[in-house]
Amino acid sequence: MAQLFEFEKPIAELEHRISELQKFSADKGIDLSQEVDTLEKKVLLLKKEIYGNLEPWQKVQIARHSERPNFYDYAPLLFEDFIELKGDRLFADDHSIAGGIALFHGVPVTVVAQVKGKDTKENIKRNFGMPHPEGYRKAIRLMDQAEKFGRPILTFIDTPGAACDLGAEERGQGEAIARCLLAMSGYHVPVISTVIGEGGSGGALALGVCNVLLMLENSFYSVIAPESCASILWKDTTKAKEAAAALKFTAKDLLRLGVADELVREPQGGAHNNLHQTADELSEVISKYLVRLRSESPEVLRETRYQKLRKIGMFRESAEINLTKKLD
Amino acid sequence: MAQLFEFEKPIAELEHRISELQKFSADKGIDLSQEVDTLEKKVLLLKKEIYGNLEPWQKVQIARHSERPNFYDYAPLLFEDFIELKGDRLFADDHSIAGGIALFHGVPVTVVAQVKGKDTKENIKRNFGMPHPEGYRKAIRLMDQAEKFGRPILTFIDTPGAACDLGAEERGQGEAIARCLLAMSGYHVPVISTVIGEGGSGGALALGVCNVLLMLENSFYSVIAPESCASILWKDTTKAKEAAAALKFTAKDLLRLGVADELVREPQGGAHNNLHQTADELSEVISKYLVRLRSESPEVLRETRYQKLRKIGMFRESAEINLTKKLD
Amino acid sequence: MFKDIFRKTKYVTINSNQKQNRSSEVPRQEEAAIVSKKELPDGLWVKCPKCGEVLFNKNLDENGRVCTTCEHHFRISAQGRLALLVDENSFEEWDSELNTMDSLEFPGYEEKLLEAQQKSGVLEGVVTGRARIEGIPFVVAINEAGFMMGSMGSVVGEKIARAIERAIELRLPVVIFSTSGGARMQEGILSLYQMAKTSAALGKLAENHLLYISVLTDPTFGGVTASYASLGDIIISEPNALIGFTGPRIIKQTMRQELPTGAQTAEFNQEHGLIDLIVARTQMRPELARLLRYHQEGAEYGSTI
Amino acid sequence: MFKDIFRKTKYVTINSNQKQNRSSEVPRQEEAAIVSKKELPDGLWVKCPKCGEVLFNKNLDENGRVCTTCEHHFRISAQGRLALLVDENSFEEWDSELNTMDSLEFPGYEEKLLEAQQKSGVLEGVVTGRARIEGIPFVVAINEAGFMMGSMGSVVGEKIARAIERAIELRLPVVIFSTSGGARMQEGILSLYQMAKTSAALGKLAENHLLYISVLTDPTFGGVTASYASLGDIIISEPNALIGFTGPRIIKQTMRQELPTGAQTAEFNQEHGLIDLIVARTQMRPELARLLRYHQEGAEYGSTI
Ligand SMILES: [Zn+2]
Ligand SMILES: [Zn+2]
Repeated sequence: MAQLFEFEKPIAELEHRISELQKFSADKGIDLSQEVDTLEKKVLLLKKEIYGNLEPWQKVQIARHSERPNFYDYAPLLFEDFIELKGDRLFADDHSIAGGIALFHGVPVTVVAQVKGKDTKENIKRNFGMPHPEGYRKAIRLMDQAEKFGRPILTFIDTPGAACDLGAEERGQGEAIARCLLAMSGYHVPVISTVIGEGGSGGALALGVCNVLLMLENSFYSVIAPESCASILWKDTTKAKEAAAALKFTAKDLLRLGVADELVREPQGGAHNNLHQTADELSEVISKYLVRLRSESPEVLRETRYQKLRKIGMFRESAEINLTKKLD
Repeated sequence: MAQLFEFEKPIAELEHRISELQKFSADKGIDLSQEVDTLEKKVLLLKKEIYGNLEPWQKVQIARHSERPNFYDYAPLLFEDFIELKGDRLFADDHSIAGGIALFHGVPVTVVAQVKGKDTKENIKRNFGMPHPEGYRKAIRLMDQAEKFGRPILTFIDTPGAACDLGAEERGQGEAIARCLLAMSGYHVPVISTVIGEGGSGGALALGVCNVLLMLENSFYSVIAPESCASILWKDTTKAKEAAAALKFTAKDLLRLGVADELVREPQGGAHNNLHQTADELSEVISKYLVRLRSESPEVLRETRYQKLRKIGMFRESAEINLTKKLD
Repeated sequence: MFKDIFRKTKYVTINSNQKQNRSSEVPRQEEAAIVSKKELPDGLWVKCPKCGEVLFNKNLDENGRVCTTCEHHFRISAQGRLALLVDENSFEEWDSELNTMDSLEFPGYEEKLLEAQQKSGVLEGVVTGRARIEGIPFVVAINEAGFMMGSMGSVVGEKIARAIERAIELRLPVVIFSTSGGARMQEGILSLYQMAKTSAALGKLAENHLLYISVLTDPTFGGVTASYASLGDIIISEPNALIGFTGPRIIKQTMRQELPTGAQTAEFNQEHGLIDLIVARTQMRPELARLLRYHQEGAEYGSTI
Repeated sequence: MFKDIFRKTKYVTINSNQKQNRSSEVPRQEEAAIVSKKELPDGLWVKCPKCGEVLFNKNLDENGRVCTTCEHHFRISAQGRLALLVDENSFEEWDSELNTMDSLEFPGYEEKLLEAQQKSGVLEGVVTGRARIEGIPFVVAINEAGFMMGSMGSVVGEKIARAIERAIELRLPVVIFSTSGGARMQEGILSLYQMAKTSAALGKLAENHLLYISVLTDPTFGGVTASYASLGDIIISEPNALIGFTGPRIIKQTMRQELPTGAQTAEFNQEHGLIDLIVARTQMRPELARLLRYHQEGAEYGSTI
């Protein structure tokens, strides 16, 4: 069974009581169906109540769930075929970014995705989903080919952030991410990005310059990890919950801020509770947008992507400072 | 005084006798001007004889002379200004390839050159003029900018070959050279390459895809080092002299084979005997071709470069085998 | 479209003389506060954090705030850099009225902004406009380290993007001086996407075959390194500036990895192929002039070819 | 223009049936000579150099000359590869009459050529033409290891360049199988520039948005690695093939550097980011079919989007 979060325990307790009642009823031959029925209704209500009102921090926990489906889980369900292509042709093949050519609803597309591991061994191989410069350079190489051959690009974002070690610095982590941003902004093919789990700052953004940004319901996409934010703001990493609320990084927030285009529904409790259902939902939404984008001309695709970026941000055009609050 | 080659010793001996005669004449007050005169004429003849009929192997020795001028010697004489730009933006700055923006006869040009060291310390820094993949990738980066800004490209070839160590293999030496060839073949700006010393196989060729190939009189440009060739052919590296003759790699050979466009004269005995004269000669020849090329359209520059490459090679269009020699 | 998120507040106009008048004196920077006020009379003297020499502040200003003993480059304000860099009276500021709003209602952000504005005398973390060096026109943007460490929020991103777009209209080259801790967390995802916005604008500039020179100054990190700062056709750094993606403290904390001496300096970055030129502040003006000149469109150069 | 260098000699026509008839049986390669003829009856059996298993030659042929025990990939002739790879009767050979001349009068070259031609039954080190895989048309070039180790002289370069140019005319993708020791020294600078010629042709192909798949097979080194072999949009290798720029013996000699175990294998190259896919010979046909299909222009795919 999947790992339980604190906020899920009331549900689990009720469900446990139901199964005890059922067992008791079976053992003793006593009819408790009415009690069970009542409790089951209560569970449904409770689930709706809890899962329908998840706080940002709870979504962070779901997005980081050890059993949260990763790209390799979705790939066989989303694509009729997927050929993984490797390497940046410069230095190494980075296992925290996977990419290649896939067949999506019969259409060849280029796919690039960040991939976290599911266990310690895999996480070491994939550097916990934190790409090095070679990962981003592989992404550029593959996406450049999509541009060359007129293939739509689908990216999948799922990373705590870019690798932050000496090697990453030596090989130009900043340069690699910046080149990704520049490259993606210039393509004449449709680009659809989906945050499937964690969208951690610049390392995530590197795959997020798109015509359409989708977010799974319990994913988040943030300029900084809530723990780091709490540490800077309140010198207290345990206040990550408060930081999570302040950062406005849930799918709903990003829709409201004009950054995300659509929220993709997850099964109650999160994608890990029903991979197939999530994949179906995701497939349908991506397909819907891909149909639309494929009807646009290359120049329009490029220019609308640029205009989408251009509009992100809020400011006012007046050199006035706010009077409602004042420094002493 | 510059290092003397075996074939230069008769000249040196004569010159030594002249100076002895002059000293004797001065010491003893005896007039030997006629004898000196005769000897000096003999020296002139001898020099003409020797330097005018250098064998390929002797040119190899001159091209590899420890005091042979390298790119950094020529740069201040060829250019009114030179701004060296560094790095491949990926991994490292390679000191065996220098590049940047220079002002040549008042025209901004992009310059890329292989550079050997002049002493052991510098040679270690410059890996004996043998570039790693990062050197070729720096070259591509700088030349791509020349294309972007419409600047002519001047390359200077002077390398025993590309680096041949594990690091070079790991970082894709073959890929880096191949990308150089591909990139240079596609530019719409004039490309003039000059072999100023040693042109060692693929590592040299990487900077040699050009509209005009110039060769200094005593330079050579070969598919393989004569020593390696001798070792393969005759299992005997001391037969490098014979291999040098067989490989047809001197400036004159390459003119005859349709690969080089012009031979740039060197002072008697080689460029190291008069750097300024060599630089003047080189400047004049490059300038002559640059004027011509700058009058061509971008598309013509690209296409004529392609056609120049397309024509290199000799073959016959008949599936006949040679009868004059026959295997038993 | 963002109106529903606007907050209803009242504004007054800040006196903007301070930021718009160019002064030939180089304004001082917080870094001077390194000098203990107990040891030295207020503001007249400053102690070099590198060599320890006590310097007369006026002399330091006259030398572009570069230590006359060890050549340590003190941090410098955007206005100070302009004064050192561009032809007199050639600077025309753009979008100076662009102002930040607390779009996420982020805890403490309004106070921080007010404090930064009052302390620095500027509205935001970047100054943009057009200017000339040795007569050559170009578009310039300079991060202001004194304003929340030059961090990039909506206004910084927007001003830089607008400056680049105007450079395309005017067919002028762009020079950006970076000093930044990265994206500004108080504007959340909106800050993050300024990286994409500025990079995309530079993509258009490149497509138009216009030169972009990125000048890195101490410190340049995070989202700025991972966007416009790394995209120069030519990348220049001031000597010894610290430049990287992740800050050394975070690398140490998260990776338990001690960085070698000299890591993330300009020189380290150059060795790793990431920087074209290291240019001392005192040489920046002639060096930029050379580079701008050689990229001038239709320039004559008195060419003999 | 090269007429003055031509040598006056007489020619006769070689019987080219051998090279033009496609056989469904996979021709054997020199490598089989590894098996001592004293131990095993002539040609019927072959010993695997990797696992030591003694294999029935006919079985080995039927398995694409891949060891049935350890999957060691024996070297294979160009004709053998064609037989395994392309749709029956779909191969149309191009430029089969292109023949080499001893342009530099290089010591021993004519003898070497004659020997190679007589031994291999082909004229030169590459076969080019058009063919189909699962009905999809493409242009193919295959190096012939049996001909002077697939080294690249004027003919190899010219045939590859012509094939690429014809692919552009026909708007077809190109697949090149490399096996080569590098540039052929007996043709000096002319060989060297075949690297540039083939790379330039691939540049034109790329400009025309046509797919190029490079398949590396054991061994691929030198001037071939440093030109067409490394320029694939997609680079595939057979398992365990040795691939590099400088051969291990030369690295050892010149650098006094012992290569680590597994260096320069396909797997090593993939780890270092240089190869997309490692595909067993028995899977090559369906794998190429997939890739070619997804790059077909105007293909329908029964698309639902
Ligand atoms: Zn100092
Ligand atoms: Zn075996």
